Amino acid sequence: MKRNTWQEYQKEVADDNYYYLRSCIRQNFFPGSEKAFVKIIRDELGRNIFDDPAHTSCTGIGYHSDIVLHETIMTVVARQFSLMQDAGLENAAVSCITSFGIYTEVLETWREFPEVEERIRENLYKATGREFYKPRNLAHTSDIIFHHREAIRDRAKYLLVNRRTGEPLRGVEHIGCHYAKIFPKEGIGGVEFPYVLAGMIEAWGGTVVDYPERRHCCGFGFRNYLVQANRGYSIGNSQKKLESMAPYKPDFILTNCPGCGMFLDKWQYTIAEIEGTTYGEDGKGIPVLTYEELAGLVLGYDPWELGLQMHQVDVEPLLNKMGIEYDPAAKYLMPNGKYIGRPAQAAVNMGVE
Amino acid sequence: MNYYDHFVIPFVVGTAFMFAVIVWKWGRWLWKLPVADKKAIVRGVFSLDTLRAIREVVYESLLHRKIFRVNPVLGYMHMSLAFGWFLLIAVGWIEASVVLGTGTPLHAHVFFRYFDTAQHTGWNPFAFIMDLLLLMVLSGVALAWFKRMRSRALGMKRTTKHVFIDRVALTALWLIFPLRLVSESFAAAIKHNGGFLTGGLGSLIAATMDSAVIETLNSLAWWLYSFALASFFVAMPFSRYMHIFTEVPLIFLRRYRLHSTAREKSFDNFQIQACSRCGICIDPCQLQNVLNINNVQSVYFLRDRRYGKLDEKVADNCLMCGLCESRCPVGIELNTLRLNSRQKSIDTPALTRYDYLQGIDRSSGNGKVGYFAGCMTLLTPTVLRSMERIFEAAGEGVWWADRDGGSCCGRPLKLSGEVNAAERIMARNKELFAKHGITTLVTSCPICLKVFREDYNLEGIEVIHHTEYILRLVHAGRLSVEATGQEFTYHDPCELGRGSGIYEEPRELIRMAGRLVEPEHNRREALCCGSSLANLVIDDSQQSKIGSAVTSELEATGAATIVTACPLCKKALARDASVRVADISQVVAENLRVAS
Amino acid sequence: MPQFGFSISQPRAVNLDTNDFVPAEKLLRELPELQSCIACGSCTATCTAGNLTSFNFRKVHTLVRRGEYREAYEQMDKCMLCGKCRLVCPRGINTRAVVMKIKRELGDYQR
Amino acid sequence: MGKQVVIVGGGVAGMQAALSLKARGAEPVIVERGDRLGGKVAGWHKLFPTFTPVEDVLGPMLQRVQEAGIEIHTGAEVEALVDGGVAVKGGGRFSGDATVICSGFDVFDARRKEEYGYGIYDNVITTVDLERMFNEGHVATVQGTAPHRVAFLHCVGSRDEKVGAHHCSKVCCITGVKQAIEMKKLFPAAEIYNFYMDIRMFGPGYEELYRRAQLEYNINFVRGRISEASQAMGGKVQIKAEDTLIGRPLKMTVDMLVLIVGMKGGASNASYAAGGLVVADNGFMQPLDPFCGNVLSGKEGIFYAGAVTAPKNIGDSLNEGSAVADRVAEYLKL
Repeated sequence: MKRNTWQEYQKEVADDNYYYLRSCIRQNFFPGSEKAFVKIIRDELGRNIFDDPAHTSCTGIGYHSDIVLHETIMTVVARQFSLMQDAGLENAAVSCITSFGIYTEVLETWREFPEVEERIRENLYKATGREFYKPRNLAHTSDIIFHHREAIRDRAKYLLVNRRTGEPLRGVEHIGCHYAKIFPKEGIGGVEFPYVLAGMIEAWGGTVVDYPERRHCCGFGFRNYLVQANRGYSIGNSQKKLESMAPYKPDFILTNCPGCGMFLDKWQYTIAEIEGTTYGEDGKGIPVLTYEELAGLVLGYDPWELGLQMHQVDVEPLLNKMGIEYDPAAKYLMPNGKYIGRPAQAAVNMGVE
Repeated sequence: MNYYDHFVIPFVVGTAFMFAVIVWKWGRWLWKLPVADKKAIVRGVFSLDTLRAIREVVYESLLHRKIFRVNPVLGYMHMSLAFGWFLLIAVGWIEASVVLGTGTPLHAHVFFRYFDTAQHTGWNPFAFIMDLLLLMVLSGVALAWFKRMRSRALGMKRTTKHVFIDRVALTALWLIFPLRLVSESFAAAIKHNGGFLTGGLGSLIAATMDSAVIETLNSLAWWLYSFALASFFVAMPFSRYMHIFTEVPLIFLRRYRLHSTAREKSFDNFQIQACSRCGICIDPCQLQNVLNINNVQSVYFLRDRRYGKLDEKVADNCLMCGLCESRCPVGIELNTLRLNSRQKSIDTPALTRYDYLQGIDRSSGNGKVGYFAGCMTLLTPTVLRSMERIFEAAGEGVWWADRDGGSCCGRPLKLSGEVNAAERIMARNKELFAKHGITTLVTSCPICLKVFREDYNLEGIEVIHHTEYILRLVHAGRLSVEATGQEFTYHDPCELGRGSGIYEEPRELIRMAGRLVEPEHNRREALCCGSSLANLVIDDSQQSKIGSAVTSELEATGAATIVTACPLCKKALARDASVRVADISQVVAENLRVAS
Repeated sequence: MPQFGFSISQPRAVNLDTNDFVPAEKLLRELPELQSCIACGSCTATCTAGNLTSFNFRKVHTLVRRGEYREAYEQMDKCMLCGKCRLVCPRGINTRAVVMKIKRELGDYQR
Repeated sequence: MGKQVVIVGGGVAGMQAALSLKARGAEPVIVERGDRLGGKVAGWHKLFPTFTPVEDVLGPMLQRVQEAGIEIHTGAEVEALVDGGVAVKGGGRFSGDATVICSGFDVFDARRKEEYGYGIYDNVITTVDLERMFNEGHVATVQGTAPHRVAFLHCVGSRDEKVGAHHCSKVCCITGVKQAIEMKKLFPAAEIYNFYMDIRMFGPGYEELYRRAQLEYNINFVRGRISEASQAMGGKVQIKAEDTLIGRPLKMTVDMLVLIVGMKGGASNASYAAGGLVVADNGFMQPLDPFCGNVLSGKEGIFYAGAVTAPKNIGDSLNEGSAVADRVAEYLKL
């Protein structure tokens, strides 16, 4: 990738004092990621972050599936801001790309139509007796990791470098559509040349592969996945991306959106089952990671504590390349030692122990 | 006496081979004829048609009357060769029978002068006649040589480019008669049995040569003559000379009403192999004389088709204007053969093809007279408007089949070789006509007219072109045309004129409206406008070139208006015309006399 | 194979990297004027068949030129070869020959 | 000594204005910001629609300017309009009895259409770059190979609300056709695709050249704007568009993507506006009216000629160079 990425789209990211807004689905798809985020911010970087048990779903999936009204979701968002106000914080750190898109959209709506904001304030007050202020800084948690990428590198135990050859590992990145496609100025690097994940990969010693369908949607598309009959379209989009990236032989896929990570991972299994195609080395899949998982690996966290065993495509080839020491026998054990069972063998992870 | 000498072997073998091949070919073709054709033959054999056929064989195969009409020199050349040779055989057979008696083998007749046993003293009338005939044939051969070298002198701009087997046969044919002259002269030198020609040459030989030398050369000459005959006979069934014999059964079969159709059948072979490749079809072809395309004319088309080398670029590159067909001395159905050669290669429509026409009826109005404008007429609204005025003036109730867009008639598809597909469209149109109960179907498009008449089998519905219809209205007093001082010239559309035989109706109408000046080529000789749907190959500029050549000829008449009776011709001529181009219906509609 | 209840949708995009241009190029070699089409739509507007059913000659021959033959194969059968389109084409394209060639090259007919 | 006329810009319009004024007895002074006369045309290789080498047009013109003894100041960028003349950067003034502004246009900065990746991806170039390559006599991809597939994209920076350009740059269509033909001549085996929204062939011989591009050079014209480009392997560029004539999206990989960049109002127009002249909505200078006042600014003593008022081709600019001399002569009572 060329060095001269657009400088136009830069973004201010708060350095400390975050109010954490978790993602509904990430906690299921990648259960170790959000835990790792809090750990990195709080323990590694010594920053203040408030993980509020009182906040709720942003209802974004319901909104994009036409079952939650605009008015409703704006009120829900207002309540989250009210909780942030209670915590005395001003910097919203949003874990989910859908939520991030929702928050930016709501704030933009209020900016353009102050009377709507007034109405929402009224709604919230009538419903809960709450008031709120708007965040001073709104960032996606990948923005925050990007912001601290050099600090993480300073603490790195492993780098994105092939231990055997010394070559940088090749990463392809995939940015969630709602990160910057709705409001390009809200994303680092904008929509055409996103740099938020690329910056992490480069900072941590890897190299970013620019492949033709880099900007293409993963295919989640809410209703395209949620309605079973439409899933062929969803998987078709993932396949288009996988086919486009495969010739570059990437060592891993890095995502910042819960849906994208999920689908680029799980659809690899489905495609292999339906038509026998796999896209990684040796007939296996391409490992898919969240940025927290990647940061966690760089910082030397245990892969199973990061939840990497929950991925459909096995991550061991990547761990081996990075030279990460791990206990293969512990992969399917809970921290208390209880066996959680292992999935049936599938084409995308055949032969990995 | 067995009248045998070794030199007769080539002749005997060649003759036997030739007749075997011809019998086998004809037999196979006849055997493969459809049942209906076979029945027609059986019905025809014992009718007057057989006598008519015999007369035609004499007129055409021997005397070449048609070629005489087209070109007397060419006619004489063909007649001297065909009829002369026939008489040589016939008179020679009589002479041999008289001298040698009956029951002698064939070769004894053919080589009679060699086997002649009579003692000759004084003037021999047979020898005189035979020499006269030989001289006549030789004059034909000389003309043929001359034609090869200088065709223009015989009124042909171009002659046919022949294939190898034709050249072999031709060479043999050219050698036969000079060799016969030489052989018979040598025989006459020995036996003194020649006439004024061979006898004279014989005396000269006898006077100048040693008798032993004469004996040797005599033998050699007869061997060569026999070889020449044999070569010709062996090559003949595979060369253009197959036409000599094939034309005969063709004449009979045609008299028995056998015709080629849009689909190939074995009768086509009689037509194809009856082509003598005389090349008369080359000169009139507009593709040749305007566009300089030299390999697609009927003679080449038939040749390529006969030898199984027909390229679709040749088959598809024909205007099917019918000009060559009208000139063909053998009367071969050239358009039909062209058409069915296209059908063979491409016509397998899907079973659901054109199902979309089902139930579509955009017709309007009511009446016993149906009017089918045709696709092209929809692009010439003046014709449509004129017909409206004419119908109105005549007080005719009309059912408008396609004024608001209708189906195609199917002929363009047929012309493109998709006969089966065309029939699917025709069936839908027939349903429509039947549904609306019309008794007369008028069309403005000669292309539609032809297909309605020839392929639709519209029982109870009379199909006429608007020229015929308008004239009828005039004759019935329902319409009258005001005379003007204008001058008109008329372009005969191919499909209307040569295609449907309608020449006089439009002329009669024009004369009512003004003065008619005929262009150089008219009626059966009329030129094609170039936009014919039958040609799938030539491009736009080529079409326009042909069109402007025709337009120039029409403009040369000095007439103020070029009249035609086909929307396609109208558009083609108007492209390049500096005078007005109008349809016949326009001329009538504009000059309707108000009923008093 | 597990039953997923759906299959992988194929992209609708015309892929000029993978399409086979051999038949299209042959067509254009024989009828080069087709390249001068300016997509005015006259052919389609005047089309006898197109006024009776959904048939768009302009679109079909454009598809063929892009190497998309399957749709063309199905579509060209609707044409009646009446030749009106040829009369209205401002670029003088021998449209009937285009129809015939597309059908022949695309295997509509058994040769 | 005749009356002095300051001519801002030494492109074809400026030179023609100077020549015509000189012939009428005025003393024109050309103030040119670049280091040579000739303007944008000087960077071109061959001219549409005749493929005439630029030297054949500019050469004789420069010679005539020289022979006429016209005063020329290069490297002088006008900073402001002042009473009776212009002030240039770094100090200095040129005064005259009239001023003719012929400062032309700016080429659209293709980087602003970031979805095409100009300046980011290999082998995404502009028409200006391609002309430079033609001039250098070496057209090749960044990898040094001969292109097998080239796509031209019309209307980059023209007719595009997203970059604030509602106007048509007029000459790009024919430029795209000209360059496509030149590429085909250089690389006969290459496939050339031109992606267009409308083909606007306004000049004599233009439509004919378009037709030749189709018929003789087998250039493929696809109606549809490229929506995005991305880098593919080996320096190729993957492009996506809709073929609007078949109503289907289309994608392909090309060795070279040429962006046919449009014209926009010159950056110096702002300083004219500061001097009391009117800049039109499209960023070009607003002449008094598009008819008889097409070379008048509306302000006494200040005139326009050439592409400073709207996208124009060379012929139009030359005509205005002559026309403006008429109006200046009238004004100065020459």
